[in-house]
Amino acid sequence: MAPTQKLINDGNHTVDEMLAGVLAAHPNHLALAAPRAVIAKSGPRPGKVALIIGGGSGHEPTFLGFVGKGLADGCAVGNVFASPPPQPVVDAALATHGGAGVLLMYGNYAGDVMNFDMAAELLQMDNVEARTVLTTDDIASSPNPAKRRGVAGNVFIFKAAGAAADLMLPLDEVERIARHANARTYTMGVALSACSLPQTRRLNFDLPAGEMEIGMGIHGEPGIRRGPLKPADAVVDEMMDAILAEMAAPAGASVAVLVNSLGSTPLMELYILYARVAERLKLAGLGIHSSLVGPYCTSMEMAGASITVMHLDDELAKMLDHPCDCAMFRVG
Amino acid sequence: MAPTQKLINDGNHTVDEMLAGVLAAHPNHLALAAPRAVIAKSGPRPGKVALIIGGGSGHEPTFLGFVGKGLADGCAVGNVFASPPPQPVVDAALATHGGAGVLLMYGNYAGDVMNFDMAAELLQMDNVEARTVLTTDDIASSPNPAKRRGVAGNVFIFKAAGAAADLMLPLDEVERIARHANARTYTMGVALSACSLPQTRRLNFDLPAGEMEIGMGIHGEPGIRRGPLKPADAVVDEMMDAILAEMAAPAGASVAVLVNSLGSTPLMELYILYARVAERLKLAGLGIHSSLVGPYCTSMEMAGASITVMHLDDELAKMLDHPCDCAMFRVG
Amino acid sequence: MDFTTQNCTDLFAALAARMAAERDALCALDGLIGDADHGIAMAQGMSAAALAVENLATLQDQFNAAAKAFLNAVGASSGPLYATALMRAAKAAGPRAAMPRAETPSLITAMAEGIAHRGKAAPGQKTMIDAWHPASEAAKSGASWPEILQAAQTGADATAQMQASLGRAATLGARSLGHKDPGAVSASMIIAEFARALG
Amino acid sequence: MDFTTQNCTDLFAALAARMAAERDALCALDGLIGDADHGIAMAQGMSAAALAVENLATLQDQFNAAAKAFLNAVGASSGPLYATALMRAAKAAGPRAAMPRAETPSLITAMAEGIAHRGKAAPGQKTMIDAWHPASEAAKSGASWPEILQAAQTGADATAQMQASLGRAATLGARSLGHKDPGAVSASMIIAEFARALG
Ligand SMILES: Nc1ncnc2c1ncn2[C@@H]1O[C@H](COP(=O)(O)OP(=O)(O)O)[C@@H](O)[C@H]1O
Ligand SMILES: Nc1ncnc2c1ncn2[C@@H]1O[C@H](COP(=O)(O)OP(=O)(O)O)[C@@H](O)[C@H]1O
Ligand SMILES: [Mg+2]
Ligand SMILES: [Mg+2]
Ligand SMILES: [Mg+2]
Ligand SMILES: [Mg+2]
Repeated sequence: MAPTQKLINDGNHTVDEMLAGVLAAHPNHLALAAPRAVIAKSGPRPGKVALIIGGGSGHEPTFLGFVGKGLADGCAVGNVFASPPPQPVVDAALATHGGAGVLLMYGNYAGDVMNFDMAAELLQMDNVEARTVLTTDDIASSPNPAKRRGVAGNVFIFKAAGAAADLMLPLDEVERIARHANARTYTMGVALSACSLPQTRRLNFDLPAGEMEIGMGIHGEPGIRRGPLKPADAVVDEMMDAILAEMAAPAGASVAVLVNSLGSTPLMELYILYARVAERLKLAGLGIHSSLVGPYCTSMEMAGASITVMHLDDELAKMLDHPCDCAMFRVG
Repeated sequence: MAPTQKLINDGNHTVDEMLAGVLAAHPNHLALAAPRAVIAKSGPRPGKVALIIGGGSGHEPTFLGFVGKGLADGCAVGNVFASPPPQPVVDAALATHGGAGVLLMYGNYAGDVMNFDMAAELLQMDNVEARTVLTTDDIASSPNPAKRRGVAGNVFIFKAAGAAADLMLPLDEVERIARHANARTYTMGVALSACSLPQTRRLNFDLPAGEMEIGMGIHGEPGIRRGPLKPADAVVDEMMDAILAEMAAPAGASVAVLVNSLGSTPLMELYILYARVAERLKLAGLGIHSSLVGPYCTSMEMAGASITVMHLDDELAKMLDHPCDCAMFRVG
Repeated sequence: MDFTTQNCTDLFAALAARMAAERDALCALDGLIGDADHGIAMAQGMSAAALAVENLATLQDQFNAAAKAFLNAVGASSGPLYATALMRAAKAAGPRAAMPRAETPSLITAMAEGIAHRGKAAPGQKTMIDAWHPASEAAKSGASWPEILQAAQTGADATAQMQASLGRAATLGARSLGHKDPGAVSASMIIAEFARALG
Repeated sequence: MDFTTQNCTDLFAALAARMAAERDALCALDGLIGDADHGIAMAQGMSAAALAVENLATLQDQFNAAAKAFLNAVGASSGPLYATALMRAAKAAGPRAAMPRAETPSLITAMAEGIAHRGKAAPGQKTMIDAWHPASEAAKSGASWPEILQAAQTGADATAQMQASLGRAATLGARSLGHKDPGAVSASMIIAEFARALG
């Protein structure tokens, strides 16, 4: 099989070269506290809980694009599809914390759990209070909410926690809001193609034409099942059926929506999906408070999309509307 | 050949379904003045020159994503890769003009020229003064600047014109600034894969693995030549050599940069390209005033990227920095 | 036997069917030197035109309605070019419910002139003009429909040897050699349907 | 003949070479039920470890340096698991420049315990524990290096029949059946290098 086509130099250096580009392109937003530890130029300040996010690379703009005033104070940057080790987490936290504790947030994957737990232990040893909130929004990944993966819903969940921290709420409150946001965020995705790691440039799975993976994660892990590629409305309906059932929001409730590209699915398709998502929400009697449509949490060049719905209350709506100014994401 | 994988319903209705999704997702920014004529909810006002942009679909967020206060007042939405007919151009102009004339801006393609010229004639018949500025930033498309295609540089060129109009400058001035912006904007692109039209779902050209098209447009037209896929830095160097030679800016000059994905090339690769672009600009003694990195002007799911450099002066820098608030693009 | 509004309706139905059948082949041709959408534009345009010409009283109204419908359905390059062509055909046909068959080659001449007017292309630039222009010349010289068609087809075939200097393919330079122009190919198909209906 | 710091340096060089050679195969395995990066993690980790162990005075320092280097180069799941494993091996080896060969199977037991401690996986969940645990049991019972390796390989092979309940593959449910766990396969390769170096 021919190597996949990528605009890279050396597959082993893509993350560091990307990071160099990110820092060069966003000098007003981002700085490097230590290798692989990106921090916000404005945002971190005395008395504020520091929000540190992180995870593997290859999901851009997740995670490092969400560093900035009003959202994350720092980000630990892992290898492609690999949790960062503890050190950059610790470095980002020490460089940004304001004496009010640190909240570590990341998607629920075995590797991330182990590395961030080690980071939290190291921070405690440095007398910095560190708490952890895992995101678990991928409803396809397990019937048990606690075992679910964190995927595109991260955007909303991190956003809510970042707003809480920016409002100078204490660590208990920031943690509570983060958990609350996570509990109310529901994502499901489908993949129409595989992606490939820069080191191997091999498609990470075979997907015959005319088929799709349903319940796809964001690392090219196979989904829960494979099925024929259906029309967009039918795909949305399958995802929305699952999301609405899990969410069980009463008519009249208000939601935030994210229709996310896994990489190479273009805006044209995302908006076709969005049109049906909006119809389904209307049919369910739910109001759309705000929407995001675009590539927010990707798997490099994978084709596919995910739908995230966050069931809002006044508090969460306020957190989503709170301004943020990040390298790759802005609100307000 | 198996049909390409797309999340669509009916290939013949993708544009209208996309448009329904766009309007549903951006109710605060966009409205429909007439079929395929999208207008800004805020922005158009008495005494202001109306800026109407447009072109084929499949380049999202270009064009309709750039409608909003501070940028375009309206947009005519064509079929995939096809200029809109005159009617939606006329409809968008009539719905938004403030009595100070209309500037029509679009990329220089045979079809767009014919359709927009017909629209301008119809507007003149309605006693609305209509001028036209074509974008011609694709330096690979012809040695003769007037014959060049308009590609990703549109973002900067439309932005400058939109700012001039938002500053309530008269039509003469808005037109002058638009021409000036176009004359100072230089783009070159490469493609690493073909794309496919939703109606046919067939790749529009064959590109063997290990090769790339150099001087690629944004419609899957073949580039100026085909060559081996090279490392990212070498690809950037070839593009930057051409751009810097065309631009001939003196050391100390200031530029704006856009590293654009043609569709499925992810941010990771764009930032790797950006890192080298920044190095090359530094070597040339040029200062980076501002940068955009992301999918700004796409060819649906095509893999590849383009680099745009705009040679700034104080006026153009001011126009780029002027705030705008569009459905899919914000500044300030 | 005159060319009637019913014949005209049938002609556009045949044009729509032909373009639908050739859609993917024309897109493939356009993919080689252009943006792979020419078949879609022609199929959409002719299908809209076929709907528009139904139940109108004169040939002029029919061709004008076809022009407008084609343009609004398509845009692109083909839209203004064929809209202008069809408006010229409307003028040539005039406000009558039928026209003598012997006069119908003038429709080709009118259409060719409309395309040349709108597109400002000269023969040899590798566009649809390279099919329309020889067909028009043949029509003007009193040639039969089979001869007109032959001229169009020869012209379309000859585009393979031309280097494009207009339209999307112009950027390609010498790379456009060896491939026929999709617009010229579809033009010869359209003229073939005219020949079948009017000859 | 004792296992010396020089032997240890050679062992890590062999581990790095083996993981580099198996990188793409391990990635392909991981692609079937995971995220296709396991070979990259192991190759990067062992290559960093091999650099780190050079010119250190004691086996303990070497294993500790290897642990830290592996972790920082890799992260992922493999990073904390192998870092913890190697730190336990460091403790077992102790602050000495050499250890008797007969004692070396205790390294496997220590590493397996480290992995179990860090990952909290039990045998049967389709993880690297399914190779490390039987190898460790064999080591504890006084088995020879070939027997330890045999236990690891049998364990790794058996993961093909297991349904994952931990790690990325857990989501797959029954779809994980029929594929070996990449971490168990790389574990048996690592134990093979230990067996070759220490046996
Ligand atoms: N100026 C022109 N005059 C005549 N024909 C033209 C001109 N420009 C383009 N064409 C024709 O249009 C065809 C392409 O049509 P189409 O694919 O529908 O539009 P687009 O180029 O906008 O994608 C070309 O093959 C060529 O024959
Ligand atoms: N909790 C755990 N305990 C033991 N081994 C684990 C655990 N979680 C994952 N693994 C092992 O890690 C391997 C995957 O490693 P790797 O691909 O490097 O990391 P990641 O899963 O982060 O991509 C799995 O094949 C499995 O053997
Ligand atoms: Mg991984
Ligand atoms: Mg076109
Ligand atoms: Mg075309
Ligand atoms: Mg893995």
